[in-house]
Amino acid sequence: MIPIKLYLVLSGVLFVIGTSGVLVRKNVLVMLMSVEIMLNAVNLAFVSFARYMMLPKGQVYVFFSITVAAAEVIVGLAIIISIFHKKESMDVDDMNVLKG
Amino acid sequence: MTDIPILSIIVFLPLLGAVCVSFIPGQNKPFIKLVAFLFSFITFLLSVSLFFLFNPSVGTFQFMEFVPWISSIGANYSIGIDGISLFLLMLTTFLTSIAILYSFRSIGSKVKEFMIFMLFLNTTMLGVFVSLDMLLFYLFWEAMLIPMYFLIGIWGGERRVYATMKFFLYTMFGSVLMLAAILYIYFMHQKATGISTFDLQSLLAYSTAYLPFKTRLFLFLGFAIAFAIKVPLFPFHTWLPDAYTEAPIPGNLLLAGILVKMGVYGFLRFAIPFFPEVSRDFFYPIGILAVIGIIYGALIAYVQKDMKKLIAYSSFSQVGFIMLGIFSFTDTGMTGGVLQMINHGLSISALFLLVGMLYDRTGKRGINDFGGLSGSMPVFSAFLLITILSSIGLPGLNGFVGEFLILLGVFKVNIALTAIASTGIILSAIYMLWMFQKVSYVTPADREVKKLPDLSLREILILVPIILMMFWLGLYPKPFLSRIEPSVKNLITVTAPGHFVAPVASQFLSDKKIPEKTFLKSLPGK
Amino acid sequence: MGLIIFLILGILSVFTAIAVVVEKRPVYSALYFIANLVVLSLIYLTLHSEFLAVVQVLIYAGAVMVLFLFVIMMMPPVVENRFGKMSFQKFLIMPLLLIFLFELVYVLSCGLYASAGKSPSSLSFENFGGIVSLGQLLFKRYLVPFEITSLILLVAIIGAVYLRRSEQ
Amino acid sequence: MNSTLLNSVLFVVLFPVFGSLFVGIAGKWLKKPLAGIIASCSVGLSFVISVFTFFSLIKLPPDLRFFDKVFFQWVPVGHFLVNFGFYVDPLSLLMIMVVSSVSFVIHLYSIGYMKDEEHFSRYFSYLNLFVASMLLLVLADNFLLLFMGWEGVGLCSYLLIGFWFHKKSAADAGRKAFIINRIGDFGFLLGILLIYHTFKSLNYNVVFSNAPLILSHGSGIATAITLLLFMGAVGKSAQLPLYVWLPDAMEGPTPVSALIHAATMVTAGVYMVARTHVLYQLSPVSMGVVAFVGIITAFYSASIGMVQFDIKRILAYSTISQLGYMFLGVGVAAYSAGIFHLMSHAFFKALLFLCAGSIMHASAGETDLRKLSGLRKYLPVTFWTMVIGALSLSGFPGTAGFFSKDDILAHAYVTPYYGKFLWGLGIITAALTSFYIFRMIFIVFWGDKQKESHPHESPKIMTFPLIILALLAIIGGYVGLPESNLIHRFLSPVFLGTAVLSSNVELKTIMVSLVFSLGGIATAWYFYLVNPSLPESMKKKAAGLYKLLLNKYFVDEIYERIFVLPGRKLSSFFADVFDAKYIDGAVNETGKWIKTNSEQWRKIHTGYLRNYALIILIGGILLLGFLMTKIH
Repeated sequence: MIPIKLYLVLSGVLFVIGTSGVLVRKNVLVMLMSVEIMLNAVNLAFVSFARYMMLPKGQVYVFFSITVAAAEVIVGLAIIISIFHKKESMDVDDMNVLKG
Repeated sequence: MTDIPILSIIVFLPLLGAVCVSFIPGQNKPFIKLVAFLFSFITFLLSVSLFFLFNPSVGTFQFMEFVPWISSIGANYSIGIDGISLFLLMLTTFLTSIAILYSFRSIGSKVKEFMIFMLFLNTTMLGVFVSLDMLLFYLFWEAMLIPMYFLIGIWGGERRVYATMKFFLYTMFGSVLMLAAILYIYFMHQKATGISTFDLQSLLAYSTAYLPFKTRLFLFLGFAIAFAIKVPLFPFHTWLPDAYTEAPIPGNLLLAGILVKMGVYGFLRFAIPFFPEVSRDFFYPIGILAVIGIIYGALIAYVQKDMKKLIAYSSFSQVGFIMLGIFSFTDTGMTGGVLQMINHGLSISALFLLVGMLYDRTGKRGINDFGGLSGSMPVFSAFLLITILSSIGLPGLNGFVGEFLILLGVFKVNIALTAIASTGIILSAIYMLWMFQKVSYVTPADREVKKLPDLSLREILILVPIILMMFWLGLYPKPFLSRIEPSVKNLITVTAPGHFVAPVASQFLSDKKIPEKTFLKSLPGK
Repeated sequence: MGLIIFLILGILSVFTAIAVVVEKRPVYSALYFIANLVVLSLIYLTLHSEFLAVVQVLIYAGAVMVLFLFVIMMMPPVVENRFGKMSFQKFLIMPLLLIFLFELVYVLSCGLYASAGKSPSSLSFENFGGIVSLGQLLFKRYLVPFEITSLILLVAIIGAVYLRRSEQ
Repeated sequence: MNSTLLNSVLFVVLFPVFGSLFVGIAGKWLKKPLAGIIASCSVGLSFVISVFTFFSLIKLPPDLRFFDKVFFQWVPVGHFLVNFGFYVDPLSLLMIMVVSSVSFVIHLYSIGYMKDEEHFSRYFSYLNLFVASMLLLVLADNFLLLFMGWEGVGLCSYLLIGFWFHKKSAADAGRKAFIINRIGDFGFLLGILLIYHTFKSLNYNVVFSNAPLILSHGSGIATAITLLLFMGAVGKSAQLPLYVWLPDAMEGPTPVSALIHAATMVTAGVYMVARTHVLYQLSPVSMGVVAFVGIITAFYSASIGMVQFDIKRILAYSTISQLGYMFLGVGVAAYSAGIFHLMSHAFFKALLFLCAGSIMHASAGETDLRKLSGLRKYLPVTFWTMVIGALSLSGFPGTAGFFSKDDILAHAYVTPYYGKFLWGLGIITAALTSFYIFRMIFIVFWGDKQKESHPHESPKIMTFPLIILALLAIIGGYVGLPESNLIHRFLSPVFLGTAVLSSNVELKTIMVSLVFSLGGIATAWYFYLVNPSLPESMKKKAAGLYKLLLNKYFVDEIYERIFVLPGRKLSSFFADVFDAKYIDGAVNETGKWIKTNSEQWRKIHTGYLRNYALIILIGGILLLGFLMTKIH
């Protein structure tokens, strides 16, 4: 049996990679993808806990989180496309209309 | 408890009125005015009936009503009045009906909303004077600000937004401190006794017996600052001139006539009974602030150009007297203070009405805009003179009786303070007569003041009841004094040093099952 | 034996993730992301949750990423320099990320969950991750959330449609 | 004394009150003279009742002539109780008779005098209100009611002085009078508080009966009480420090000056001191203060009176000086003498004022001596009555003034220590008095007539009261003849324990004072009739002194600079600087401070997505860091 620590460390690493993606990249799509990576990292942790706590409930939650992620992507992409049409650029720094 | 809940009827009738008015279509102005006036007048008649039903020999609360409201946190709808709040109640209903009667002509725009706010304000003010439950009191205390905010904000003068904002935030700041104090006591009481209640009596019994002195000092400050802002005492008074000058006359009537009394009533009902020793030690600081207020207010009033500002500062100076009387902790002093609250309410509202009538005619409020009015408006100047004399405390009118009792009460405690305070009677004479001369007597040489029409029958009808009350209170104050005095004596005995308040839970709690382990059991000599 | 497989898959997933972030052209980063998903589903298999592995591949990779590719295809190929005109952030990010990584690893690795693995579970070993147990759970205890998720999807679709329509 | 009579005493006050209310309200619709007639009748009725009470009181033995009738409880607060009640005794009876008689006569006079006045009825309503409050003041049975009458009288004097309100000087004079009275009342009020503090009651009987028991002779409290009360008297009766309002009060109509500022109101101070003589007996210090203030005021105002030109101002200063005499009398424990002088002064000073009124009436309101002369032939009745008044004022034998003034001077002479000095100053003042009054008489009535003026005698309604007063000014004296001294015996039950003078001492002082007053008349005669140029040369020689006296020792200007200007500066400082800047400023400042701060915080939201992401990361790091600390 592989100790759970490894799985968690792996999800931690994936999570950090996802965060770096969000921070570093300027292209909105890639940012969205890195958010998805972070999401998967968390799902991984969920499943590993479910497995080691022997609670199938964990998997149900992952199932729900995936559907929610899907919904999120749909809306995200729709927004991105509409912004793109207005701004003609995918650069996230141009989208600072909501300045304080 | 009388069977018919008369107090609740009085308190909530104006609210009912406000609801009825809201149903009347806006453009039907005369009908709105009639309905509004009817409701306020009926409330006044009820409060007068209360005056006769009131049994003067008893000092404690009468006409009490009790309905569990939010029993989970122990907040009950318990109301009742004693000698002190009886007359403030009557003053509120009296001034509101007069304010509404006066506003028939002077408030042109948005009459419907105006009437709704006035009636709503009436209910909240009555609520403050009757509630015996801390939460209920706080609720009405805050609710009262809202209509007043709109009254000044919408129908006020030029700088009304600034004035009403300042007034609202200033009072809110104070009442937040009070809320903190109330909650602190509530939780301490809950921790000690296990019963969670907002009832005045039980919190009172607990706080006097069990809170250590230092916390009581801070709690007292919490209450005191909230009420001092409302009164206003010396350093907290800067909202007063702005709020008074910018408010519409009916708003002024209630603002000066009643809202100011709430600060003093708050001291009498909450700050003093809750912390008797602390409030007695506070005689000197508050007394000195009050005396400063008297002299300072009078001096500033002397150089004011705008009549409303002059009246505002004179009211600030008069209120200094009331506070002095209240904090003298002597029988005559306190009774004088309570009586002076009524007198001040009458004379200030009469002054504002008169200024309002001038404002209706000329649209101007400056003192130098008028002159030689007693030539063209003899009736007006006669009324103005009587009101001025009442406010500077001429014997035979109501101001003097209150002032004399206050000075008498304070004389027992501290002679120097009385001497300085009584210079107030000279200063008030100076600025009031100066204003009267500028307005009524001397015609300015430079320009001819056009002949202004004298008071119409309606205006006379408004002023006559107030003037009659002034004479009645001045010549035969016995019925009023005999009702105020027992409750004041009761208050003094309760707060006398060394008087151990037998922690009897208020009689309403006793019928409920009190859990075994209560602090009542653990009290010595229970 | 299982450990080796896990290590391989782990390294694979980390590399694909880094590739996603580093890759200049969005299309390639999307493809790398799909690869990452597939590796993850394999990892799920090692954790005996077969249903999830399939769902992951089927829905996530299949549906979501396809959508992504559609969008990326629509966009004109813009090659953006990765680090662009980042203001003061550039210097801050690296150290912060490292600190974050260290903290995450530290917290996850120490024994918050010491009791894991010991709690007796009613379900027998073999049908833990399978369809049967998951199905029972989904349609008995978590029926309401299940229905709600479908609702969420519906809302998302309507939102997307509305956004695009108001565009014209 | 049957109870109906006692109740009727209430009507002494109530009649003028009803009169004033009726005339005030119904004034507009009453024809011209009707209002005056109603007002005069109401005062006449109260005079009738007071005379009626007087006769029924006389029938009783001297020590039974005290009645305290309580009508209702005025201010009951716990054990503090003040009743609305009247105290009838010889002193108050004498006072109400003097007050009601003099005011009745003046009411008749003013019907004629004010005939062409626009606010005719308002004038009479104020006058009636004045008489009512004066009678209330005199009849009150406790200090609070006395204070009510006291301030009521002050109010009416304010209203009547400022009757011609469109004149700025009149309105200012009225306000000045009220405020200075108010300053006096401030002391009076403190006195009342101190009285209640020591005696636990304000009722005369209670206070006077146990005053000697509680307060020891010459005790601090007694002196404090009496001095505070005296401060009120000084304010009301225009004695030295607070006298400035009386000369300006001449702005009001002349009958008003006659009634208020000669006969009744200003004497309230003397009455109050006489009424509280028990307290004054207890503190010789305040007795000395009263006497000294009295005599110095007398001398001071007589000196100013000598050089004034306005006839009403001269009479005003003469009133102040005569009041000084009364206070001297009361100060040297010659209470009945003081009250006697008060009575005689009321008669002859009212007479003088009314004559001045008819002179003004005849010469179109002219009051300046320099523009009046040779009216003897044209105003015979006024001339003769005025001469009688002048004689009585300067204490010419046979007139009322002679007996009352000498009675006081005799008592002053007798008092130990400072008696001689008081008497000496009194004699000199008597000389000055006769000088200035006859200076006025000779200038106004002798010499040739002014060219353009065409004086005519005043109508019957005005001359008839002059004649009555002239008779009273003479007969009034015989009440106080040294031998029979009816007035002293009548008042003696009130002022127990005051010594009666041996007649020979009185004879001696009478001779000396007679010489001085005749000397005054002779000098006036010589100055203004024999060679008119003499006064001019005197003026040049003693120019400095003359200027000083002419400008009333610059007292008004000094008061202005000491009190009024700094007061105004202080209040404007408070209003504009202190209140607006510091307190109001503090409140606004906190408002602004919050606003500027929130301005800074707003900048955090840069709008860049990645900044926000970074902040979230930082938050995450902090959270995890906190979690790590927990794990150990």
